[in-house]
Amino acid sequence: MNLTIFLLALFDGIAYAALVFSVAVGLTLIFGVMRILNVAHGSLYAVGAYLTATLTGYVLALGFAPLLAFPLMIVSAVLVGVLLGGPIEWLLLRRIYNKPEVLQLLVTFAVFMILEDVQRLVWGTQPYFQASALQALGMVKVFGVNYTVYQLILLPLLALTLLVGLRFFLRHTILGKLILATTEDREAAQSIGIDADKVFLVTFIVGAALAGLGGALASPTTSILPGMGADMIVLSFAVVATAGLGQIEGAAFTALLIGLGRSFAVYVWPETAVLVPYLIMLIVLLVRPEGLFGSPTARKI
Amino acid sequence: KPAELKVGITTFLTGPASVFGVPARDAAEIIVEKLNAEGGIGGVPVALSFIDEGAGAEALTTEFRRQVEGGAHAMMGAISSGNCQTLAPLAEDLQVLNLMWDCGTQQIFEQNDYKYVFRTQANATPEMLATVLYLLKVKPDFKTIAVVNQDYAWGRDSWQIFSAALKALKPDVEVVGEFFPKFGAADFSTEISRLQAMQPDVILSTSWGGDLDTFIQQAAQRGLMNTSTFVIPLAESSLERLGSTLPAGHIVGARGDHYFLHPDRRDDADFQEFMAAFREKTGAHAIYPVFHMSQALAALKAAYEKAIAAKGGEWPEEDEVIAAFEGLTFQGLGREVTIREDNQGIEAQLLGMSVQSGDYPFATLENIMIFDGEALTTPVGQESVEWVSKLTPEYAASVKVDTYEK
Amino acid sequence: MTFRLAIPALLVLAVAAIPFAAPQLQLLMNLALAKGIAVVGVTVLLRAGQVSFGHALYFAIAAYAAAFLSASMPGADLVLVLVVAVAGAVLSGIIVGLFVVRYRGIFFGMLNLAFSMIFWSILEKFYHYTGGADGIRLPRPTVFGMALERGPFELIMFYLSVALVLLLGWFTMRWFASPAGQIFQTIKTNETRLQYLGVSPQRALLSGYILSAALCGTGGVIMGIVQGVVTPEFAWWIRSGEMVFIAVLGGAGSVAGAFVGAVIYETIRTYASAFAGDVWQMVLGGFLLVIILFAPKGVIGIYDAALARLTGKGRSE
Amino acid sequence: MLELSNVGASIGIIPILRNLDVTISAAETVALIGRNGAGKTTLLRSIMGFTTVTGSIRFEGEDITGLLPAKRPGLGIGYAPEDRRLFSAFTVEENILLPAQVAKLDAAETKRRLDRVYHILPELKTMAGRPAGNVSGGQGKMVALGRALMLGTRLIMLDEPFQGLAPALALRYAEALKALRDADRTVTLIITESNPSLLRGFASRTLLIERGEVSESSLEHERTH
Amino acid sequence: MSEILLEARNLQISFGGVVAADDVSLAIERGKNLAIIGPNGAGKTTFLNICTGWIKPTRGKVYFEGQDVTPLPPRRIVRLGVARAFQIPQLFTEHTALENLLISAAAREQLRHPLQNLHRIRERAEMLHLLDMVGCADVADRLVVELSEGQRKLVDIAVALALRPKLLLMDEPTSGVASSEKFKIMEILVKALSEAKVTSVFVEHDMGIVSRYADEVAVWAAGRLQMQGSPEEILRHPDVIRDVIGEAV
Ligand SMILES: Nc1ncnc2c1ncn2[C@@H]1O[C@H](COP(=O)(O)OP(=O)(O)OP(=O)(O)O)[C@@H](O)[C@H]1O
Ligand SMILES: Nc1ncnc2c1ncn2[C@@H]1O[C@H](COP(=O)(O)OP(=O)(O)OP(=O)(O)O)[C@@H](O)[C@H]1O
Ligand SMILES: [Mg+2]
Ligand SMILES: [Mg+2]
Repeated sequence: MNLTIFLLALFDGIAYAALVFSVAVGLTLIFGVMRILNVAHGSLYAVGAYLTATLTGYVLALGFAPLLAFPLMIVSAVLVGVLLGGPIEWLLLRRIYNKPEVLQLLVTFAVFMILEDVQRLVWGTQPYFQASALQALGMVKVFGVNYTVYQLILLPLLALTLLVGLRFFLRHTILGKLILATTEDREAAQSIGIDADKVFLVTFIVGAALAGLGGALASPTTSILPGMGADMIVLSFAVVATAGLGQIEGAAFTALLIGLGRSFAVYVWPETAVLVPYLIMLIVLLVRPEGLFGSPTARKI
Repeated sequence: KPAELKVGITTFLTGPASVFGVPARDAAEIIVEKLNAEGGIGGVPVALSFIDEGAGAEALTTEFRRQVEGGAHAMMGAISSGNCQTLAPLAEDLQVLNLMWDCGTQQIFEQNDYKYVFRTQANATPEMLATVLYLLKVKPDFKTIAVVNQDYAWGRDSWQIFSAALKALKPDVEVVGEFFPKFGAADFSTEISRLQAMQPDVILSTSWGGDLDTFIQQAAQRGLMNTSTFVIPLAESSLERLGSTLPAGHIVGARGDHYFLHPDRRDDADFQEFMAAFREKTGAHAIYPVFHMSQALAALKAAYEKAIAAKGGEWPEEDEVIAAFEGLTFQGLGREVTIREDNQGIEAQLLGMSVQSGDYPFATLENIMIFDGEALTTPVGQESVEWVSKLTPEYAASVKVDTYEK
Repeated sequence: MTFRLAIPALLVLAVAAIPFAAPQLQLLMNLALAKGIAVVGVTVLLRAGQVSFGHALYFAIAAYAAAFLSASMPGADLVLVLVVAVAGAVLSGIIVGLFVVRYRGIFFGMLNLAFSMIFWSILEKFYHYTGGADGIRLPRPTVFGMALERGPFELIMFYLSVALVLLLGWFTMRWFASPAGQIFQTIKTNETRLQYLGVSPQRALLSGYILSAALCGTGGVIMGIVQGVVTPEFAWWIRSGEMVFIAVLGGAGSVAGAFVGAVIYETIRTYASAFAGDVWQMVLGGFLLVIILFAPKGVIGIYDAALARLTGKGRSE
Repeated sequence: MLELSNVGASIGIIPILRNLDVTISAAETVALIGRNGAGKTTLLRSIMGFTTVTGSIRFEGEDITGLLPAKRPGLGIGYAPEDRRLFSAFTVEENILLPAQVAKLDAAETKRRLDRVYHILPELKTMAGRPAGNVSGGQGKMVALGRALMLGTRLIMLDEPFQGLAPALALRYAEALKALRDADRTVTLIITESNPSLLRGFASRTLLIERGEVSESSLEHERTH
Repeated sequence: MSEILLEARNLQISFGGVVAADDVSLAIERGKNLAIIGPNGAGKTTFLNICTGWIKPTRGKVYFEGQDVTPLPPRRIVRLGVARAFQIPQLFTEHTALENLLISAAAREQLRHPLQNLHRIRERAEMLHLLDMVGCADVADRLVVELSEGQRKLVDIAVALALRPKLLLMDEPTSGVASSEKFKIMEILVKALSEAKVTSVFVEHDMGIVSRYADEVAVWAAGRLQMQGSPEEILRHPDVIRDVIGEAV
């Protein structure tokens, strides 16, 4: 492997990692705060992508500039968060916070199944493609290989912004603190006046919107079709577990490992590319049973 | 004489393969509606019921059985070759007529003898062989090839046949890269970077559906399609969705002679009538599974009519219908298809070169060739890969082909 | 008390009568029973508070072991096939188990997922041996030396499944009530105390894990034999998810619930996919939501509550 | 100030408290005593809204029976649960400050209250920067106590606040609480305690809970040994 | 015949800046009841944690019956005959009080038979008796989640006792237990311990209990073992009165 190839693999890895992170971060947030492994995340991701493609297609058909696709991504993400995330938390999850965790998982699984069919009813079975956002930014040529600016530069930058922003939000804002407190102990949080219901609702909406944003960001790079969510969930789950419970930085680092692992696998030993996320997870957990950035939770005795 | 002829059809209504399954179902409904309006088969109306292959093997077999035991006269299964492998022996045990209407695996009849199971279209071998022949005809002196196929049975099998044929017919070609990204992969960026660095003359991909769309879109965006010729044997089913993305000059196949502008058939009244009806119902142009569905239904009709005729106008027993399939010839929306003694259908293969002519908001085909199916199909009793590997460069010239400039 | 037992007994009799009373349901029921046995495996782990997203692994390993055995030994006997298949599941359960019992919660779930997905990829990758995505055929084994037609063979499989359901269900329930089973279940609430009783939580979890692998394996091999073909889909994560799904539908932690849940699930899925092909997932998802929100103890919970009302006494706890 | 009429409380379907009629007037200090499992904790949690109650609870004339638990601290109720329930992700000081931040108190007021807490519980100051998850059992009780004091401007409810504290500390805190109460004649205190001697001469009233019912009692009767 | 059952030598551990054990050396004789007292955060629980292998000291060793148990995990030490009741009760919350004890007995006897019923084991009567001893007979069939804090503490002690240990470590056994019961329960407990020749170590804040039931008292402060002696002399020591007790008992 010469240096050029090495660098190419590096670029591909980073671009892919950025996408993986922006999809997995919402799941990490919801899991970190609510301890719910949100299977419906995959559907929210898919709906985010569909919405973006549809809205963009509609707006372009009216003759607007392709750059408008970017604000539409945000719009779609917010719509997903508010119109889907809100009701899911409010109507379903809220009723079962005091029930075993596996039930919460299954509620989201049921929602996932329902949303899969809803997507098909709304958008049909034919793949969608809407790449105006990506085309609007053009290409860069590196070592004779074309990369899209969108994937090579914009996505990594956005991922970084998300990382820093969320970190700041959770660690350094009051709302972030309230979220962390509620996470640890709902009742104790309520007894110091935190409206735990609202905190969870907001968190879930934000997490769902991030899922939608992941889909929106992915939408110009890929075909949008039934079943796309299922794939993403498994990958995001792997990221969440490898990262350590709810660790946003861990998720970023894991995404990077997965991205680089996959691209180097494609260059060196393509047959193993599919296995990369699982192998990384196995190896990381073997060395660090609490995940990359997790810390052992000792029981108070 | 039954009150209605009950036919059960398995097709993907959910999951990624519903890109094929749903248009096929729509086509079946259109065809049968027209058929029944014209008096059905031998005066008996046809009643369809559909089973979702996407619901998993258990639900599929259970429901398949339930329909058979509930009195279905004929079954049509399946799209996925895995499901064909499951349903074929089941149909045989249940002694029910089963038409494999879409699955491509060549193994079924090469490894087993079936009495009740027929395939009303070609299989992977003629499909790949025709593709190789077309490639050799239009781009005789390419040196290098890379493959990007889906990582599952079809992707692997089709590459095995294709590469065996290529090696036999043009031994000097070098395979510079083999990629099998996972089924349903959403991102091919890395593969594309790699391919750009390699610069193969030809890139083969037998992918379909969203995978193919994504691959083509990403390859086109990044200029890979300007430097390599793509051979995409299933791309006929993606043409409309790809719109203006697919550039001119790439080799497109259709898993048979299936094309909504079929050069032989485009002016036929029944063809045009169907295409109009299909567009009206679905808003899209017909793709190959629609043709496959038309062939399966045509086969059913032809067999029953043949059996009725043989019985002097009386309604035939099941055995008599089965017997009628021997050497049966029928025509769906493509050219005529014949059922061979091993129950395999002989079907012509159509390929062409993409062109953005401006007639449609998507690429159409030019330089179309239709290969005769007989010579492409593995002889009865032989094994495909073995047979293909023994072909010689002279064979290529011997296959009968019709070429259409426009 | 007699009343409490009467209904399950009637249900078992009803199931046993299916091949004669309603033969079109026989296959459906047989698949449901096979799945039910596998679901009991998942139920076992739920009792220890662990959710595995990868138990389809053992389901698939047993099925493939059976298929490979039948391929290399045409006409192998049914009993041999079953024993070898379950032994394969148990053996892999021990190997994987030794590794995963160190983990809890999501890590446990995800590691199991990882193993099952790796196995799944192997099945797809080594297609020369495994038949790839299309899988391999699992020809009918002989039964005590006799090669049977589909009809009688399926009848035998059906009653074998019913017998296994009763036997394994009974065993699992007894094991739950036994000291070892109870110790296993304390993993859910307090491992610190467990350690301070001189017990290794890892070892306690491993014992249940192996049992669960054996149960999943039994379900898998029956499924494979009845279907006559095994595919990588046997190891796919959705199937693992489905097992958890059924376990909760029936009543998380309940052995009887696993079977009842499997029957209900299979029935809904089959009929929904036949009569509402477009929206069967929605129907199933909606059904699950209703169960979780209004009867979180599952179908068995509903049964218990109804019984309590019928017999006029509220449950004491 | 606090009026419970005909209050019953159950956890799940199990009734724990029955037909309680209790009136506590402003600036009272009430000792709540009873055997283990008598329902002391349940009563406090009911006032906080964590159980399903029947009957009615009025706080300063307002019916709060159906009020969301999270809204009650805003009325000036500080509650230190029996089992500490600290937020281990935060430091000791952050734990104490959090209620003030939730209530959106201004900086000066927050500082004033924090100073008061440190004045009453000086040990907290030395561990202010340590993660709350790591403090010892007794230290944790102190933090919980401090956190309750931040909010309790009208009513402070302490569930066994001195449990697990070394007697020297417990005595000092009891004194400090007494001083607090004497200085600020508007606060009402409800304290459950299994060591009533600490509250002697401090509690103005003693309530005994037995079999889910409340009766007036006196601390003097309670000393058995 | 003063045989040493447990001996700690030069234990050292600190967490961040906090020194929780500073050169602690202590020997406990078989058959004695040792009380540990000291201000909060002095390191009392930490000492029990080290003795049972929950925390590994950075320096120093623990010997039980002459065997070096420092590197062993808790469960191995428990099997040697050390049982522990916790400051924060550690129970199987979804089991009943009685089941908690039965499981303890099953662990002690290493019952493995897969078809035996936990409720029918031979030790059941013994366990019911233990529950009665700690005054919890009436909640035997209640799930632990449904118990009050004080009840849990008592059940926790019974669970430890069910192991029939040689050495019983109790972390504040009576805190949270109503004062009307405290003495009654301690009375029965100590009697049972001495009958069974169990050595005990208990951390305690109630000096009434200490003076009555301890043979010996050790005083902790800031991670150090400050002094050790008979209850009479320790509880009268002015430093102890100032730092721990607050007033003379
Ligand atoms: N989650 C629960 N489910 C059922 N019963 C419960 C639950 N929590 C508490 N109880 C019961 O309610 C009664 C009162 O409990 P509570 O905690 O109020 O007692 P307490 O007076 O505070 O006792 P202690 O002094 O031991 O803390 C107890 O008998 C207990 O068993
Ligand atoms: N795991 C830990 N991490 C960090 N600090 C710890 C840890 N465990 C204990 N400490 C600290 O060590 C010191 C001793 O704690 P320990 O629990 O032994 O005190 P204690 O004497 O039992 O006090 P109490 O009477 O309040 O229970 C305390 O200051 C405590 O904060
Ligand atoms: Mg209490
Ligand atoms: Mg302590």
